[in-house]
Amino acid sequence: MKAYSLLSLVRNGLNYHQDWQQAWRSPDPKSHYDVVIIGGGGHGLATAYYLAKECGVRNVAVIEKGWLGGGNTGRNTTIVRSNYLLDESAGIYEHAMKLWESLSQELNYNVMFSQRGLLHLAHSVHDMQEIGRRGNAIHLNGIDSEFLTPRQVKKMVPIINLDCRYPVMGGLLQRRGGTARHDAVAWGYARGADALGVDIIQNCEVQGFDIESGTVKGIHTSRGRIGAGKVGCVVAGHSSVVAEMAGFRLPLESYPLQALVSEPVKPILDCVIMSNGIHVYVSQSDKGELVVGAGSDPYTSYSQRGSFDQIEHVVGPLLELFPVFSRLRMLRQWGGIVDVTVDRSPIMSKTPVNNLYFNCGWGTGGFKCTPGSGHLFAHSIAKGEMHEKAAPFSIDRFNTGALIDEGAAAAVAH
Amino acid sequence: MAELHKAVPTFTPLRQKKIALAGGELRELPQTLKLSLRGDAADQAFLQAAADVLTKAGAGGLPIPLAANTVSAGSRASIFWMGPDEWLLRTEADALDELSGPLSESAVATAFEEQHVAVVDVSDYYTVLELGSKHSMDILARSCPLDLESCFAKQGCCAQTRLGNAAVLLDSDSPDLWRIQVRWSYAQYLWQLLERSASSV
Amino acid sequence: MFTIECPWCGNRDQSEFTCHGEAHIARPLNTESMTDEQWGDYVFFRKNTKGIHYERWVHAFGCRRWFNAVRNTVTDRISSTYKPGEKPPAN
Amino acid sequence: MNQHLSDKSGKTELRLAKGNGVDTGVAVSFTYDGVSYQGVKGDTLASALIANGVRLVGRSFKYHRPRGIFTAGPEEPNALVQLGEGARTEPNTRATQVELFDGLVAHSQNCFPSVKYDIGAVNSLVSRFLPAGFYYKTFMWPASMWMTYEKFIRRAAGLGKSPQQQDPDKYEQLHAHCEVLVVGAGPSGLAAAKSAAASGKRIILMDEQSEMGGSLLWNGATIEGKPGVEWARQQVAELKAMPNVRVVARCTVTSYLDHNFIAAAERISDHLPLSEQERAPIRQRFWKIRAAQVVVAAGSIERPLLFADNDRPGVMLSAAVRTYINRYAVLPAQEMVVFCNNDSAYATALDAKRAGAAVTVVDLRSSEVVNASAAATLVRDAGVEILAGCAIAGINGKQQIRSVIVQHLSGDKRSLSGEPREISCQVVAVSGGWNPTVHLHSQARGKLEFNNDLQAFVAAGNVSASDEIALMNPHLMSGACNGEFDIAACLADGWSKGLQAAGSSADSSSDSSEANAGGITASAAEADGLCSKVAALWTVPTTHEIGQGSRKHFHDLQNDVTVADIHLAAREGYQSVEHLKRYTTTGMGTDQGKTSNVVALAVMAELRGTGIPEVGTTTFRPPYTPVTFGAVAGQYTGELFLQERTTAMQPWHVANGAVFEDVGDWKRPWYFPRGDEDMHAAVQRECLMVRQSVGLLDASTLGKIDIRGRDSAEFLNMIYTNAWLKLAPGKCRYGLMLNEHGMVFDDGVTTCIAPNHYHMTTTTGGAARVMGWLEEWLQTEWPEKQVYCTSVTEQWAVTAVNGPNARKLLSKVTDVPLDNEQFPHMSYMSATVAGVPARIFRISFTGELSYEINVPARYGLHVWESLVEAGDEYDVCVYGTEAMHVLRAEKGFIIVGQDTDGTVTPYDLGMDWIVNNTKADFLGKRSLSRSDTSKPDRRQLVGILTDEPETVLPEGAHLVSAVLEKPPMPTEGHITSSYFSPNAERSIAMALVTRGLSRKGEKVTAQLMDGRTVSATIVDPVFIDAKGEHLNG
Ligand SMILES: Cc1cc2nc3c(=O)[nH]c(=O)nc-3n(C[C@H](O)[C@H](O)[C@H](O)COP(=O)(O)OP(=O)(O)OC[C@H]3O[C@@H](n4cnc5c(N)ncnc54)[C@H](O)[C@@H]3O)c2cc1C
Ligand SMILES: NC(=O)c1ccc[n+]([C@@H]2O[C@H](COP(=O)([O-])OP(=O)(O)OC[C@H]3O[C@@H](n4cnc5c(N)ncnc54)[C@H](O)[C@@H]3O)[C@@H](O)[C@H]2O)c1
Ligand SMILES: Cc1cc2nc3c(=O)[nH]c(=O)nc-3n(C[C@H](O)[C@H](O)[C@H](O)COP(=O)(O)O)c2cc1C
Ligand SMILES: [Zn+2]
Repeated sequence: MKAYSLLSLVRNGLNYHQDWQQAWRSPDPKSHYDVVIIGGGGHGLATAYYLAKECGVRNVAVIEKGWLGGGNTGRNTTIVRSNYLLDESAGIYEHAMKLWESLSQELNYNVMFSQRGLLHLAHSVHDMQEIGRRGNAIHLNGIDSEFLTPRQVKKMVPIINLDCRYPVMGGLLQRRGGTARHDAVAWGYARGADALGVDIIQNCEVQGFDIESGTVKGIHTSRGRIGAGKVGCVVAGHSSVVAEMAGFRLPLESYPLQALVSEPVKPILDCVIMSNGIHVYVSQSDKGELVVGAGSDPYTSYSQRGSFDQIEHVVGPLLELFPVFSRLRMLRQWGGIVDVTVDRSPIMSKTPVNNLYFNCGWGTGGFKCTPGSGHLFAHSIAKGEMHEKAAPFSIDRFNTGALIDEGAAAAVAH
Repeated sequence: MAELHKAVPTFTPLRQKKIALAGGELRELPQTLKLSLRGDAADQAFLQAAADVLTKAGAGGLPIPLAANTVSAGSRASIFWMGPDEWLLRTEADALDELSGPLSESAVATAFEEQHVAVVDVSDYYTVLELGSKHSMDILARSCPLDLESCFAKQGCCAQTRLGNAAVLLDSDSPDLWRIQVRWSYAQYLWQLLERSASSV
Repeated sequence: MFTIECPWCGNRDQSEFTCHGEAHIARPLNTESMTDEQWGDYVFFRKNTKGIHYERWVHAFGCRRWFNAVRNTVTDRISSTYKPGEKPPAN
Repeated sequence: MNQHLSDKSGKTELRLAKGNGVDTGVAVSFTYDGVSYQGVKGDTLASALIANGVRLVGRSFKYHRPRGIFTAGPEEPNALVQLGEGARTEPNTRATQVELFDGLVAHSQNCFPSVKYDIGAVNSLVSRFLPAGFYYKTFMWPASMWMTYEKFIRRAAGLGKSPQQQDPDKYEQLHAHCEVLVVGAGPSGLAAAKSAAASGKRIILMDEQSEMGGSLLWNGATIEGKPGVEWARQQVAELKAMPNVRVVARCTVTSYLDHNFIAAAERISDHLPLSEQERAPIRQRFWKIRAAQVVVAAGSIERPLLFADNDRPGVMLSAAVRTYINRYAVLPAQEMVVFCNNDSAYATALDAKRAGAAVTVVDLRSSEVVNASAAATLVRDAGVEILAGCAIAGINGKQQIRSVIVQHLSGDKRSLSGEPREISCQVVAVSGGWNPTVHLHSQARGKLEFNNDLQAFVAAGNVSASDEIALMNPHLMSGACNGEFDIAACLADGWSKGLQAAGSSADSSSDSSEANAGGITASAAEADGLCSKVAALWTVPTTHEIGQGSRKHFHDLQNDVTVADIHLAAREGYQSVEHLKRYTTTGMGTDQGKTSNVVALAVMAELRGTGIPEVGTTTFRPPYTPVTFGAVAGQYTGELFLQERTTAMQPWHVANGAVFEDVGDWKRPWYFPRGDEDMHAAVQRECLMVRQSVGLLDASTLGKIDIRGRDSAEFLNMIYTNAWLKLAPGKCRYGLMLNEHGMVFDDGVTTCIAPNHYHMTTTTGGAARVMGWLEEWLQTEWPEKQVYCTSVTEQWAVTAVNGPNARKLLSKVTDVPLDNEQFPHMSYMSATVAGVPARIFRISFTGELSYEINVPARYGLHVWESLVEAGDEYDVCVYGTEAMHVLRAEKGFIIVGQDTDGTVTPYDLGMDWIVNNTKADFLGKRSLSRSDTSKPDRRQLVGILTDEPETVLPEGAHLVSAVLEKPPMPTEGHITSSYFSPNAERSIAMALVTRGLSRKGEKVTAQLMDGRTVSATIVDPVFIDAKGEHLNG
């Protein structure tokens, strides 16, 4: 892999950009890989990258049914934070945050990780109690967190309407939180993995498993059978579908989750705003659009689009919090399919099938953990034992009751 | 209760506010008696008992509506279909004094003896607004997802639906004149919504 | 944004309804004798069907009745609705 | 230079005498970039600017290249302006869609200090180092610098500026229902609306322009012997006169969503002078339409050609030039070159020539093809030179075209040859063919197929009868948007689609287009050739290899994406259309690539050596054109954003200075400050007064459910964790509800009013949830149970009378005995209070002697006031939710949602007594015995007393097992409730602590965020009256 650098850019500029290499190859699948990763989203690609980079497993393929990064990785609102309430969650998300902080250099691909600060607003006494608890928990986990008064909120975000339907009573700020360029994350990992010998096979759908006496031996795809020593499945919204191919069910449901962008404008919002009380989250991309996250529909769907209800239900709150945006225009809305567990925490786990591992259930908030999830999952697959940080997220917890209930505990999304 | 109600000040959520609209007005109607009635529509004894109690109260001739989205409207009271086993009896305001005794929760409940029914006084759970305007349909259409023209093509229709965030029960005498029943705590919101809607037709 | 045929009230806008997930999950009667796995299956594990899905809706802003719908989760087309207790239509 | 062009009447050198859509006799003045100009009535900002010779209107996104007006419609990528000022300013507005009004103010954007001298244009100088995706390759060193680089990148991007003030205008939503919605009022849409309307069914016809007629406003067609414009006006008038038809202009159908839900944005006041805009009740209306059938007659959008420097101000789509001439009476330039690959541009040449311009046509197609074209012949006969087999090799002039260089195309069309010829001109009218506007069809998930004649995507013709999408989103494509470009055919298509949509079958016996068109005859303007003979030449060669010289071939003008960028993307492996789009950002601008997408696909197809259909399109998503957030939100902003619910006693609370707290939708009195008390002082006083004498709380917001029927007790027994079968009439009982996960989700007191009749109370926030929970079980799981539930929350106004003097106070206004024997704790009586019928529940959330008085809401205020008055002699205190919270905490009563969080079982709360394990079952029971849920080291609710009685721990503070120098420090729980208790005369707190219940008496340490530590002791969470003696008064 030829490295990207300012110099290479200048050299190629002078050479009319004729010499850039392919970021990744498009190889034909081999008949057998030591590890096959199903799903070419950020998590799958990161898993393959770390398998090759850190675990010495180089005979790896990533099988993607469409174009890489075309799942939720390509359609999320790019919010990155690690200020989770529960210790188990803080463990993985902060693990990811540390990787984010040097990811561009690690991948030699600028993922535009922007630590512009992420501000949760509190709009009621109950919200204040919630951020109080979470802020303290995060702090004690060694993760940065700050409480802001309404005045400090206003100073940071002058256009905010503090006196909205549920007045802003305070805020919880994670300065290290922010956004990243979602597509670049997928591409950067793909390029990195490819350079380490990983085969990335696009337009190849997994349609079944080869399972012999309880152990996975390979997969059936739209491009034929591919043998595999181990298989890691990281297909987000489609996890239940793939699990069914392997003969088991997951504690998941797949919902449409939508987002929208405004037309681009000059910088007006410098941090990420999340409000659970008013129900909106919004940031401004480097290109200038407001990126606004809507809610998920209450019905399951695989159609990558949702109800217009959800769009209205986020635009109203957006204007309640930012009345100055009323004359801006919505440019585009879209949906993704998110796989949601009851406790709003992911699953990284062994399964009833030997050598078949699942990484799913990231729901509405897994982009931020892309590096962490890939890293932990790679180490777990390589070793055959779940990494200690991943271990609490096993499927078993739904039987024992050891839920990691971020939803109930904090009622916070994303 | 009829006597008591005269002795002390009562009020409605909107205090019988009104505003003028083109060709009519928006107003809150005076308080009426409202009873929620639950029972088995397939049970003749239940239907008979219901008919009897109404006749006895002097609001006879009102059949229990068995078709969804319909109302049996009389001059003194109306019975609305609310669900397959649920109805709402609502008296007219000017018949309140006479009917509130014979149609009180306890009087009606006793009429059903051992049957599995529920009779619950919900007079104050709701209030009723009246929307009268030559633009009534347009005003409602601003916040109502229901196809009012089709749903109210015939006489004797009613519908539960939403106006903005408020769950409402609608019935109408003509395309211009509508009654909107809403929960007490949503009355103020609904008023603002209708007032706002009327301002732009 | 669906229109949904309430088995009682007729065709109505989706905004009058709320969805309550997979239908026909009977609550077990022998809860005490179930294993943790069996109980966990009942509480948490779902078919999450891609394709024809049977699900429950309630007409929240209308007659407030629960009913079932058959929806294709790929297209989101609702092919039929039916009352609780009725047999799901063959699809 | 510009002002001299216009005199007071709005007449300029470029202004023609007459146009179909303008009144050249009425001047309209406006300012652009601080200079005043005159336009005429009917102008758009774009047509007025062109009339005034203003060609440079903006700077491009990335390279800040000078850009001019490119189109005459919604597809405009370049001419985006900052419209208006102050609170009404609006960024990124297409000048081509802004109707001119007196006093309009507009500014160019994305340039500093001005559009002419723009510093950002340095990007253009280094553009060779800024190819697609360059930022992924750089700005990485040193890592810490990215945030600085980013700041500059952000500033350079972004186009216009957001308003900084609150929008003074109002918006609204409107629901509509129809049998047929017709989108687009060109010839095809008008015909469809007419034929559908005859059915008498409800028809809505929408068009986004100020005037209906679509292409008839400029294409010179003749229909039924009249000019097309006149025919259109007549149709519109006739349609408007029909009671079953709604005709809505200035209304863009933005979104085609499932189940034929269609959204449209109508602009109501944007075109009015400011003074009228201010008076307008609403600015924009957002239509939410349910249509049984939709006829999409949205026309087509012209494509550009990809030639060198094709972004220079003065390059315009050919039909736009024609529109400016015929509709707006503006000649875009005195000298023009028409550059095309199909016949449809010849009409432009003829119209421009007739309007007085010097015109040359450059046609990429060979002489043989051109010579065979009737349109070309007509144009040549009119004295226009046609250079067939030629191409524009480059443009001279940066901020405005001065001339073009024309050369012959080589046989393989990959290079140029022959002597370059320079042709002087200010405008180049380009046509690369037409794309049917399939956006709405695609939004509706309709399939596309590639039409080789048109070299464009059209809606797939064969849809099977069982196609689920077609069944769900039934619609018909008509006219140009169906790939039909002949005027007569468009009319016929519209007419028959209208009939079909309305369910009236077309006259199938006759297949002549006339009969199908309802007898409408039509002919196109002279020289109006069809675009079907398109030469599929996408990239026009220039003097150097693509991307290897100074001349750029732009396809996405707004996002500054060039053919070289597509080459680069292909080279680097970003070959899927979706990667291409995201890597180069092509099609991601405010125009969503309306002019650029298909040509980009074509270039990629060429590079990949496949057909365009194999490359595929990106996903069409709503909205068709951007729609203001204001319109989407409609009336639901400000006071209508979310309902504020209030109780019957609200007027009293307001009159008596209550400070309110939001609890769900409700506004509840938080505390009632007296004099200049602050919150703390007021709450402390309220808490003392209640325990010392008596206090009143408005408890009306608690959820209330009336439960009746033979199986009610059994039902309650399943719903609650404790036993309910033996509750006698007149008795009350407290209960906890669990979800099936075994976690507490609501609590409250339920009373047996009479046999088989119960009155349940729930938390304020949980009321709807609990009602739903009960109904769900009854209706879906236990339909055989004879139980009816009725919500009665608002039926009853509730006053809680608490305190040692409660009995005395109440006895003044009621007729029932209140002594402990006849009316003991946890019992109920029906009574008369203050002259009205009441239900009195003797239950207590303070631990004091307490009665909760329920009266029909109409009497709520009266009873409240009567109690306040009766309490005067006891110095009664009216208190709010905060004092309520303190008072209950003093007794260790939980608040669900504060002391629990959805992960807490009754055992965790130390409430084993409320779980009746001898019951065979209750909801959630089985979950309590799962291995993790029943393990001993769970977090459990306890009381906490700080060593320093004055120190009040912050809620949310954590307890640590060991204080370390700095985090991470493992925590073992957190404070859920914490107050200064005036009655205990010290701080009190509750906390969920690991194994807390077995650790009473143990020391713990709270570690605060500011570094302080607070030492405390785990205790029983009952801080006063441990024996419960107060209950009896
Ligand atoms: C609108 C929206 C907003 C969001 N906002 C945020 C946010 O702000 N912050 C945040 O942290 N998270 C957010 N998320 C969640 C986040 O996007 C996801 O959790 C995360 O991207 C999941 O990554 P992934 O790699 O696991 O899945 P994906 O990117 O979805 O990748 C899974 C891949 O598997 C492929 N696949 C599926 N089935 C098969 C098969 N049978 N064979 C082969 N391949 C298959 C798919 O094509 C897909 O490419 C948001 C999600 C959405 C939809
Ligand atoms: N010579 C050619 O090859 C050629 C090429 C293009 C067009 N034409 C001519 O174009 C005409 C086609 O007629 P037609 O009726 O199909 O189209 P049209 O272009 O005349 O009318 C389409 C109308 O739809 C409106 N519209 C588009 N999208 C909309 C939306 N989302 N919401 C609201 N309104 C929307 C437009 O404003 C326009 O008025 C014919 O006159 C034909 O001759 C000819
Ligand atoms: C963070 C983010 C920013 C986006 N910005 C834009 C944008 O500026 N312009 C645009 O057209 N689409 C933008 N999109 C939306 C994409 O075009 C696209 O809709 C989304 O990736 C989903 O893919 P799909 O619509 O192809 O299904 C953005 C998406 C994301 C996730
Ligand atoms: Zn219904």
